[in-house]
Amino acid sequence: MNVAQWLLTLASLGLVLLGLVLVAAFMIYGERRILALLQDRLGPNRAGPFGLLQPVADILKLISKENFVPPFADRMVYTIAPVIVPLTVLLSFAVVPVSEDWWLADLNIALLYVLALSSLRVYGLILGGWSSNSKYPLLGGLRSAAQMISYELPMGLALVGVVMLSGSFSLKEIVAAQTLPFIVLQPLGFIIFLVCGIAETNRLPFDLPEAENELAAGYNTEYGGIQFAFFYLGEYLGILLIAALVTLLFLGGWHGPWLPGVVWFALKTLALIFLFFWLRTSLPRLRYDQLMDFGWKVMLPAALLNLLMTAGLGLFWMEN
Amino acid sequence: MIPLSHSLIIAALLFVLGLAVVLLRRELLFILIGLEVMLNGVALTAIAAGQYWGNADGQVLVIMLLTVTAAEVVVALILVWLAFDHYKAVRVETLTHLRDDTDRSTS
Amino acid sequence: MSQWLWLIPGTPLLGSLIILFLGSLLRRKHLAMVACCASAAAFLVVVLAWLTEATSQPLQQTLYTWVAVGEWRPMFGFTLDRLALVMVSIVSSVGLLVHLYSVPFMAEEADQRRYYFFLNLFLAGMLLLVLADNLLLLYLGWELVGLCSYALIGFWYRDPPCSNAGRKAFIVTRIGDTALALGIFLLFSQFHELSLSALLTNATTQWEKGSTLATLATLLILGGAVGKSAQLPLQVWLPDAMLGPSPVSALIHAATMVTAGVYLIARTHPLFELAPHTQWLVAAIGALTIVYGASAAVAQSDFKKVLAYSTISQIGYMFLALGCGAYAIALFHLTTHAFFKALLFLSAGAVIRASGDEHDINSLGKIGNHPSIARWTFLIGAASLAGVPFITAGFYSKDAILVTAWSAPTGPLLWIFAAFGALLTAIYIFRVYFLVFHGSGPRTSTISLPYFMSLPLLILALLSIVSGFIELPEGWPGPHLWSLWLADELAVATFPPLTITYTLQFITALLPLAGFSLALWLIQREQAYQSLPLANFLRSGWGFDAFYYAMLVRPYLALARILQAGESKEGITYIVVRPYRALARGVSDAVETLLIEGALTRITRGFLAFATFCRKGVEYKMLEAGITSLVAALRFSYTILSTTQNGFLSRYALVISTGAVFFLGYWLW
Amino acid sequence: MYEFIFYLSSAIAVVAAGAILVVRHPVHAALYLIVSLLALALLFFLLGAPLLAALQVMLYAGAIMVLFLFMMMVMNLRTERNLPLLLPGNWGGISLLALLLWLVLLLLLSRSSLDEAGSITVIEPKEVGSALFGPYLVVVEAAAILLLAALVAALYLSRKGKR
Repeated sequence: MNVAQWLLTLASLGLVLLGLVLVAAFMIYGERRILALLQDRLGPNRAGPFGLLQPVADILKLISKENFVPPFADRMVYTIAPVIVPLTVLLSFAVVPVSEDWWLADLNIALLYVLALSSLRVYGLILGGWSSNSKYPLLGGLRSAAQMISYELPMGLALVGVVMLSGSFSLKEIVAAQTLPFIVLQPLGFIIFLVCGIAETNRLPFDLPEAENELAAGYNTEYGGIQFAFFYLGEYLGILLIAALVTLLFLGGWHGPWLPGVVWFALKTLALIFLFFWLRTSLPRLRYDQLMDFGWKVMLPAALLNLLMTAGLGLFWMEN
Repeated sequence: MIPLSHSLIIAALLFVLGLAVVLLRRELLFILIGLEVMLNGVALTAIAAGQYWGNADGQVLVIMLLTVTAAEVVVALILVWLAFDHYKAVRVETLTHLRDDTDRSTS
Repeated sequence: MSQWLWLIPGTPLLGSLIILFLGSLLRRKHLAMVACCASAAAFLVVVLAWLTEATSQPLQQTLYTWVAVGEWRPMFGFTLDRLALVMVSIVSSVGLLVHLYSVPFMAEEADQRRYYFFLNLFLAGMLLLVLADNLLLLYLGWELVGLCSYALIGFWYRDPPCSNAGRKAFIVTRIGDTALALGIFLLFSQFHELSLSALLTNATTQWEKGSTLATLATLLILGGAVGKSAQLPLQVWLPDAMLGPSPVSALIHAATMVTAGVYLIARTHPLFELAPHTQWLVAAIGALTIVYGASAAVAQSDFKKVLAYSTISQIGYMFLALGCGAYAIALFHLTTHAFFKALLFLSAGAVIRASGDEHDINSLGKIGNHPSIARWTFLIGAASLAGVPFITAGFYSKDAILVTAWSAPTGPLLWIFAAFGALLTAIYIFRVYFLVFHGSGPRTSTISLPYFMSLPLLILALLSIVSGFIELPEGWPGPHLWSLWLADELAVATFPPLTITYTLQFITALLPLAGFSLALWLIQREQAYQSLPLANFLRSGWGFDAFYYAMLVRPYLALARILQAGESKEGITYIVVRPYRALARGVSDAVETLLIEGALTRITRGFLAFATFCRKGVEYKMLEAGITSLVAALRFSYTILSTTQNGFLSRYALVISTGAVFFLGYWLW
Repeated sequence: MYEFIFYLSSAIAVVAAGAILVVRHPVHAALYLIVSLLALALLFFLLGAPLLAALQVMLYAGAIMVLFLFMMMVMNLRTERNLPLLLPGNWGGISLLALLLWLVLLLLLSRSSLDEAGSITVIEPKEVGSALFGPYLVVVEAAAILLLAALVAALYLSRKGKR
């Protein structure tokens, strides 16, 4: 590789990063508008036309705030923790192909890579909660640890069905294998993955780690300014990632008639993001024990059942 | 490319450092963490050797190592927690309850 | 057929697994139904085996390689030859009947799930034991039945005697099991093979007759058989095992598990033929046990214990036959005994249950309110056990054993033992019958048994009579189906010349009648002779329990106590000082009494002074110093050694790592 | 480039492992262990074991270490008194470690056959899978039993009050 190629790669990486951050920022705006719409009110509409400059205003506000570290906090860990969340998610996007031609890296273990990074994301919440050295953040961190472990397992198991059908860990090949979207062949796997994905991103009805009315703001109670922005950014990037993954794994990715692949991909992802927002307005929060019970006693057996059925049917199909 | 001996030296360093933690630190949690470091050294050895011979045996060994570690960590952590709950301490000096007390029987 | 062999132990196992895992979903009734269906399925498969080619040639099925260790690959395989077919038929048929009987018998119990689980598991284990084609698998079944026996003896484990009885059975049979395990190890170390057929062929070709290894191996196997079959000297567990439910006693402790030892010896009989000394020992143990069990049974007052001692004694007959090389006849007696002893136990269970769990035969007679079917079936069983001539199965099998014992080495002696046992057998069983069923109680025959209880009794009663007719005594016209059929696999027994045979048969036929009349004579004087010291001795099972307690348990406890006293001075006092003091006192007392009346008063006084010096001086000065230094030495070594046990985790880790590093260094050099 | 990343990540792994020896707080030790694990995962990837690299992150860092942190948070430990490592009681351990390291290095450096640098063959997840469920099937079963046993043990031990 010569210098020009290096520069090109770096530039495209920078572009993608910037694009992702912008998408996340506008997701926040979109969520606020959609929530308002569903609740029959207006939402942010002052900054710019239709309030479109609201995200810019938000970012400026958060950057300009003081970056305060509480004296009782574990300084090093407290500073590192918020970075972990967006970092792991952004790294995951490296292997997410947007269309047949648009991708950054085609790793042959892409799915494992994504799972591995998503299991690292929890450290941001745990360490943020712990290092604040205060009551509610600690509880939030504990909850997120327990929740992550409980929902990661069925999530991974639900993916095994997809891997079995496509015979590859590479996201590109998985999409290529979907002449028929896997949601048809793996309805149970789809549901499990979606539910666990919502739980992984700590969205309602699974947002126990930051449950406002029990734990103040959960793990990020003590955080403010740019560090808080990082947590926020991580959360919305996480939604984006899960939506993109569901699209790729179950909804046939960029496959679709007439329109170019990128558009299909974007449409499907946006629809899923809308689903996330919709759920937030519609569902109440689970109780903590219900959450754990649901994870271990419903999702895990269902995922195992899905695995067993897929393997059995696959074997049957292969032999005949 | 990397000679096998370099991987093995790194593994040996990890193992010895882990053993150092086990032998020199006095907190149960540190000892557990030291054990993990030792296991990592072993895992690196297995992987390096497996790749050297070009077969999957080394990786299989490491997968088993992961399983054993998971089982060990779960049980060990609960035991540490119970010890902490009972003695309010996790330092090994205080956890010598099973020692036969020399002074008791000489009276 | 051979690909369905696994179903025979498989169906009860499946039943037990269903009960274990799905039992909480089932009702009580359905638990019993599952268990019965499982055993009925096993029985059906056995019947199918009879109907197909199993009778003509051995069937073989290998399921899979159990474990693979280098060259050695023991298979999970079954063999169904004629010997196994006989055993399998007995086990599955009696098992099925006992399952049916259990349905009403256990209906009121709380813990039926556990009961049926273990009962089905037992059946699976026993069938596995019988069908196993290698010793490893056989040992698996062997241990499985031991476990189930333990669990079922202690079924009412909240009652301390019951759980203790279970524990005792487990520990005592463990002694035998250990011997058997050692025997298996020995055979494996010699032949690197555990498959029964290969093992026996190898042994017969490589070992010469009477070689030390053969004797040792057979002795170890005999040890296992003696433990499982409750023969002398490991018989102590069986009488206590009667605290379990009666169906369990009938199935496990009369018909099947206790005969596993007989089966084992019959299965490995080529080995025993290589070791004549062991074979003689088998016969001797059998003969002694016959008399032991029968004599102890005469004095028992517990209904079921009479039957337990009777089982011990009857298995003695089988051992006697095995020892005389008459394997087929041993198996014949095993079969008839399985039927009539199961019948006796089940009838006894019905009587005991009807009288409100009363075990004492005297009280049972006074209550006198017994189901009439149980009475008649008990009588049939008793007649068969006593060997009432011509009409009962017990007569034919026992007669054959008695006759064939005569022609063995030291045969007449063995015969005397066996004949005496036969006489005692008739005495004790008719004594029980008269005491229980013709006691002084008011007699109303209103109690009727449930269908499920009476049907097994009737079937077993029928079998107790007709199963003898397939093998008429030697020298009689009529069928000899049994020994001819088994002749291929088990050697044919040798019989004495015909004249002697007829004489012996005549005597054998007379013995039960004599016993019957003696029993009638005895029960008139029940009170008087039950208070004799001899009766007490017999009632305690010849004092074996007390003997073992004194010889094994108490020294063990004393040792534990001494060790508990530990390194302290008191402990040393306990071990050294007290015996010394007793000795010194004894010596000085003896000196005193010897010399005080003599004329040599002065010398006496001198001796006395010396004796006092011995007592006082040595004891309190020298001994004190000796003990103190001993204690000091012990304490010193203790202090040194106890630093290795300081409970300090890091230190332990250090020691372990030091060892590892040492070995690494050693290996590098 | 390849060698640079390899030696860099191995240096990180070793330094992080060394840091565990001296840090005061258990949570920091666990964090250093996680760093070491991640560096090691990279080493695995570079050595041609992508599956193990992913599993190392997913299982070790993502599950086992989360458990560690979870328990530490439940116990809510205070910072321990930091004892100096060069105590008289530790000399035995230190000399033993030195001896061990010396022996191992002696062993490794004396075998010249280990110094050959072969090319890296990437072993795909598929091959590992067929090895696991082929010749090593019994080991998989044993591991399953072990996990079951650990599960039962954990359930039993964590039943507070009922014991």
